[in-house]
Amino acid sequence: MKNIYVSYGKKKILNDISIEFHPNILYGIIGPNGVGKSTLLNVISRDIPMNSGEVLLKGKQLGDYSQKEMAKELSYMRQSTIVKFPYTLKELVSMGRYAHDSMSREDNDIIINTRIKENDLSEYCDKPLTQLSGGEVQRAFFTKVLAQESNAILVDEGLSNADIFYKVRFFKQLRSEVEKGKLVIMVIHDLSLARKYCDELIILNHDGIYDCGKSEEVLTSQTLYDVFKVKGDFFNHSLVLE
Amino acid sequence: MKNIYVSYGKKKILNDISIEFHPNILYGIIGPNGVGKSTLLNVISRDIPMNSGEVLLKGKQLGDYSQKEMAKELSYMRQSTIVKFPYTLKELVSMGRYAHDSMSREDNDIIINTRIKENDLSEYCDKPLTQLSGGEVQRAFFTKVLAQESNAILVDEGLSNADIFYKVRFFKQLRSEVEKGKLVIMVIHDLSLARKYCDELIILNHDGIYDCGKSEEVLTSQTLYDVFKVKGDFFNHSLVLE
Amino acid sequence: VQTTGDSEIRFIDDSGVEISLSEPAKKVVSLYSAHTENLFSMGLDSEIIGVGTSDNYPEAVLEKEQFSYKDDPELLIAADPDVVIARTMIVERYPDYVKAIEDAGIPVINLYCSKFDDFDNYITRLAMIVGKDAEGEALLENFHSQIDEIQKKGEGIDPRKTAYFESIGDKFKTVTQDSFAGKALTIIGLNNIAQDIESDGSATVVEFGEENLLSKSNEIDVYIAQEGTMNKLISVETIEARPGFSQIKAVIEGELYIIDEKLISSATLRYLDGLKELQNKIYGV
Amino acid sequence: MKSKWINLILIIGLIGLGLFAINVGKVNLTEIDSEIGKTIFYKIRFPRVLAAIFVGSALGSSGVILQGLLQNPLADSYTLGISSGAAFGACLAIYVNIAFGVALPIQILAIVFSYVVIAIVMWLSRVKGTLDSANVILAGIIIGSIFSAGISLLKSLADEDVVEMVYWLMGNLASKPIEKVCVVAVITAIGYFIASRYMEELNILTLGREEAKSVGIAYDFVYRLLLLTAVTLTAFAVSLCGIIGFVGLVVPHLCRIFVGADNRKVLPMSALLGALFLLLADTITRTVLQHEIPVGVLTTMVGGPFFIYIFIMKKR
Amino acid sequence: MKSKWINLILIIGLIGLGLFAINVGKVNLTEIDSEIGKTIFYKIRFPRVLAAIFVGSALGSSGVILQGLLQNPLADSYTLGISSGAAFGACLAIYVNIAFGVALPIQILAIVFSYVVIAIVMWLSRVKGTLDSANVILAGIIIGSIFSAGISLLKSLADEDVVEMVYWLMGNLASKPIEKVCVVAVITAIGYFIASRYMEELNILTLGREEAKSVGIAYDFVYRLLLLTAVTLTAFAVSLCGIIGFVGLVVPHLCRIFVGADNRKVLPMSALLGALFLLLADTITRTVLQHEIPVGVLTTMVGGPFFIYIFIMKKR
Ligand SMILES: Nc1ncnc2c1ncn2[C@@H]1O[C@H](COP(=O)(O)OP(=O)(O)OP(=O)(O)O)[C@@H](O)[C@H]1O
Ligand SMILES: Nc1ncnc2c1ncn2[C@@H]1O[C@H](COP(=O)(O)OP(=O)(O)OP(=O)(O)O)[C@@H](O)[C@H]1O
Ligand SMILES: [Mg+2]
Ligand SMILES: [Mg+2]
Repeated sequence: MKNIYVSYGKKKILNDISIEFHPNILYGIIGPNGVGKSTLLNVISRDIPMNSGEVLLKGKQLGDYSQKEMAKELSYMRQSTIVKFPYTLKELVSMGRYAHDSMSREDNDIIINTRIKENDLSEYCDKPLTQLSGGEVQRAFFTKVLAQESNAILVDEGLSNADIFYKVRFFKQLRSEVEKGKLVIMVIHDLSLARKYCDELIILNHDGIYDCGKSEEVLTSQTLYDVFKVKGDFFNHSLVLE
Repeated sequence: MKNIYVSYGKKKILNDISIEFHPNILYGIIGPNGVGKSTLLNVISRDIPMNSGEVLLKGKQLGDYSQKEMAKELSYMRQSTIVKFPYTLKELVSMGRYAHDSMSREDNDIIINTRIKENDLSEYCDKPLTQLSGGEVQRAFFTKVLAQESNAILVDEGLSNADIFYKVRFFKQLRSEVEKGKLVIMVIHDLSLARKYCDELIILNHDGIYDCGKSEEVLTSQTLYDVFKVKGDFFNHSLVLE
Repeated sequence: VQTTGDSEIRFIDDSGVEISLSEPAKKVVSLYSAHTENLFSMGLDSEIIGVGTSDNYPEAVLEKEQFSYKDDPELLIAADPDVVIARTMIVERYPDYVKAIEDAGIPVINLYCSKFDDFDNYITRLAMIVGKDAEGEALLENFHSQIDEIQKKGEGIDPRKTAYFESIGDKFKTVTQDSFAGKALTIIGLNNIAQDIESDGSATVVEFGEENLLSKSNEIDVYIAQEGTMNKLISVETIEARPGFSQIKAVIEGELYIIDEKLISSATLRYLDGLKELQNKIYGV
Repeated sequence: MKSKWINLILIIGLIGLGLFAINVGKVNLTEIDSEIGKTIFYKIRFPRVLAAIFVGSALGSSGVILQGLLQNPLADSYTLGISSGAAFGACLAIYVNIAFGVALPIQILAIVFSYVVIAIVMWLSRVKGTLDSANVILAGIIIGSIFSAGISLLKSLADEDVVEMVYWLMGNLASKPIEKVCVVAVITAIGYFIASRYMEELNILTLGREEAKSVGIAYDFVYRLLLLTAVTLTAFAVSLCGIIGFVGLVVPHLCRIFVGADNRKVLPMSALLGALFLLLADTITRTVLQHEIPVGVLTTMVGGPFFIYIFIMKKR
Repeated sequence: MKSKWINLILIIGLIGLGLFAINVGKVNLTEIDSEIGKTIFYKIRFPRVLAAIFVGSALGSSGVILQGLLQNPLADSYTLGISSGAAFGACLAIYVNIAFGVALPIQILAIVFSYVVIAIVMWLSRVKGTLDSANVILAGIIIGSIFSAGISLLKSLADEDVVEMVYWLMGNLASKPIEKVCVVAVITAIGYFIASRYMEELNILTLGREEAKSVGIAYDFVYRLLLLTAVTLTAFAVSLCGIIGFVGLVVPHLCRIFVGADNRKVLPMSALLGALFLLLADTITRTVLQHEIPVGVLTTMVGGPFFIYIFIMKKR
């Protein structure tokens, strides 16, 4: 993945925002509620149309990709997903492999099982999703996204219900994907984790992009006050509130 | 609210757990995914039946309360709620007032509006819930629970999608409820916030209750390692990972 | 229903209701085509102020005002007839309609004749309503003398052919012996292949069965199908085209006849025409 | 506010149309014998206009309740097999009357079988788990289709007499005796009254069983009560005049487009609009057309395309 | 594994029952003229058994597709108005034939109108927004009920000739010419083949439009293709033998109880079970009962209670 240039304007919610994402980097997007973080990811994933502007992926217009090509380029873990049919965890993860139909069934199966194991979900393999706890469901969807093995991974607060152990594990997994040359963009509300694990942060406020750059540099006490209206500081990446 | 004694055994998930909750205290429940935190709250709220054991509320069996009495005693914010019909935010919050039908419509309306304002949601009053962002929906449900003005409030990860400003605000609101003599029990994965704002913590692991007591005393580096399998320490209540 | 003591006309209608009219009806609405046809046969015309929506014989009927039991009853009430002659189906299935008319002071009489042997009784009562007793008797006399004539011809025929009568094609249904059509076969000199078939209850239409029919392919010399409301959209071609029908002797030999339901299954004088037509076509007499 | 104005307009429209409807018909009353004219006015037209109004509002109200309870835009009295039950009862009565020459009351059997259906549905969804919409719907479809098959069976047994069952099923408002109309009117009024007390609860029920209980709803009780109310409204309406399908389905949708999802507003508007709609359709079929077509046919032929229009205009 | 065994048993059962069915009937073939016996065997029984098998599997398969696409346990060919469209086409042909004495082919009109319905439904749900289940269902009900009303209108216009329509609508498998059966067989085979290629996609579609697109599904294309396949399967089946309602609704549910939600497993099992079920029902009505009842009636009367039993046993 060479070059992504994002520039679009959506009235009210997203106003004339331009960002460039590069591979090999773990991006974090932070900002107050309702600022348009999910909207931004939805535009990149083609979930919603933009009013004007354009999104280029590897120099090519987003609209020019077929759905399958798109799936190989991009996977997306949404903020909330409703599971209507009681698919088992394994079935869900297998769905993530849909775009890789050129691969043999056995090879696909190996990847699926590896990913499930990686996330300690083996014991829930054949359990319907409707019978898992909140955190387990999130981990299942995360596993599916990883199994998709796309060049870019978008995550919208994918670990909000996971316990601290898996939160850390998530980041480690994402880090190893990034090191394989991938691009990860994640929306996150846990500022401590964001600062510690993300390479670069994009900070949105209601006017647009407040700042972006290296995590430690942009997420400061001042930012905290300007954007989130809380007083606090970071100690060893951890947010300490006054 | 005098005395709650919880003791029940549910095979596999919750095994012979007894806890006593007292008013005027903000309890936090923490523990790894799938340990049974939501299950515990579901039993207290009568969402699911227990296999054996009993829950006493003010010395009275839980089953002896009528649904309306129950609603005045207890409100519950669930981990995930699906909104099927596009009710507006205000309609949702009004539903929380259902049990208070003895009160005049105007008085109810005042309370509803106050609560909405308190949570900065006035501008979304007439917006359908389906058009709100993830964090805004959570805040809407939180407002509904507050508007219910019950003696005890259960919250299951109610602020996972809220930004840091509202997370802090949530705790302040809960604190002021506690000071009015109420009892708050909340499940939370953010250990820093849990340690900082909860009076007492109940730490669950897969064997049952690992420990409970004053927040600072029970949530230590050792606990972190035993229960969550991560290494780290707390600095000024904030979790600092190694 | 008027129940004045000195009424001249008294009988029990087919709902089992005792009818008594103080004088013959001068203004009649007939809601059933057979009633209409028979009333005309007795020489009535101007007395008939209304008929049913599907009545079309004799031609004079087409000029009459039409009434439907599916419409609002106000039209019929406004026409102010002395009596309404209906049939069992209407009385049983549209009790509200009937009640509304009766509540407006108009008697509704139920007559229905589906069996050959009931014909006399039916005509007699119909005639009584309109005070045409003599005409009714004449009609019956004419009817029976013609029947006897046809029957005599039929008895003379040798060898008798065996026939199957199709009542409802899709369902392979035939008729019972005591129905008009069933009786017709015997009268014109045919053996009914379904003569053992029994009706469960009062129905005159009974199932014969597809395989049963085909298994008797070699014995069926004549195949008669009635065409009418119960058996629509049939023709010689459609019957021949049914799977396996090319095997039936009647089909092979071209002895396949279609006859109007009104001429073979309904209680009117046209029944005689139907008998003659069939007898002529089959036996050439 | 807005919904109050709409309701006011609807009420005025309904009264106006009612007065108009009762004064027109195939027959011009001023031209005929005044005795007969009176009979037609009081015994024919008045009950009919009344029947249209009350049946229309019964169907409109029960549609609101059922769509709320089942949380499904598909839901109307067909979904739960109520109409099938009523129709089965009616057909059974017709069949038995013909076959055995007795005189079972069609209306009463229709009502009885509506309750039979809902009793089975409720029992079944209890056995299956909780009394929630998914279970109730599933049970409803199954029972409904069994009773529909029962109707087909009766039809095929009835043979030539089938024509009559078909007409009963199609539903129309002609020649209803005033006593029966009054029964339906009273039941509709009571049913509507009960329903209107529980619309706040119905709103909350749509949040789901658990959420509803949390805020203090006696879920099972309210669910059952509302279900029974809806069944009663439908059963009596259907028993009087057969099946008129489109009103209960579309009228509530239409109202929701105007006043949103709040059932407290949707219910009265739906009852009024249902009444107006059915009265209009019935008046048209009664006066304009040479031979009446079943009013249920007309409501659909008129209401369907109109609904499509609104549906498209609203965009989403 | 498990589902393979079930399918094997079903195949064996189907072959066995097929052989049995073709050798029994109201008439004992060994006792009659062998020429006539042959006719009955080849021209009556063979097409009928074949029709039962293919119509059954067409209905079973289309049920799976529709329930998946619409994500609604209520969904069957009725939901989208496909059956109503087909029935309307057939009734229109019957009516025109009677009224104007022409000879429109009933089958072909039934098929044409199924497609007309689905074309309108698809257009309508596009206009309304995205091609998702909520929109498609809503459009389907509306169009379906308009066409149902159309049927009622035709029925009331046809007056006494209604019997013909009623019989057609009730659906049965008797006396179908072998050529028409073959057409349905071929269409069913093709439809099944296409459907079976897209069952993985159907699984994923149930995650919703966005999720499905994320993993690389060409959502709109797949949705349309599957919808058309389901319509085609239903339309041809219905055009051959009228409406047989319960199979498409219940058989897929039944299969899901055994093999879970994975449509790749549900589809073949549902096709087999549908065939077996319809063949069984038809054989019973053809041989055991003194008078045939429409097979759709029997499937429901047998399948319904059986389904209830399974439903209860499964508890949840
Ligand atoms: N379908 C919609 N129609 C109208 N407004 C919408 C819709 N979806 C979202 N919005 C509004 O757009 C704004 C941005 O929403 P978005 O979901 O992008 O926020 P977010 O930054 O992800 O917030 P959060 O942190 O709460 O998830 C919100 O104020 C929301 O109310
Ligand atoms: N309906 C169910 N049927 C069977 N097992 C269930 C069901 N619901 C939950 N479980 C199992 O019970 C365990 C406890 O679930 P619970 O939701 O209480 O966990 P939790 O502590 O709230 O976890 P989390 O932090 O992920 O929300 C989980 O392992 C889950 O898989
Ligand atoms: Mg968001
Ligand atoms: Mg939980």
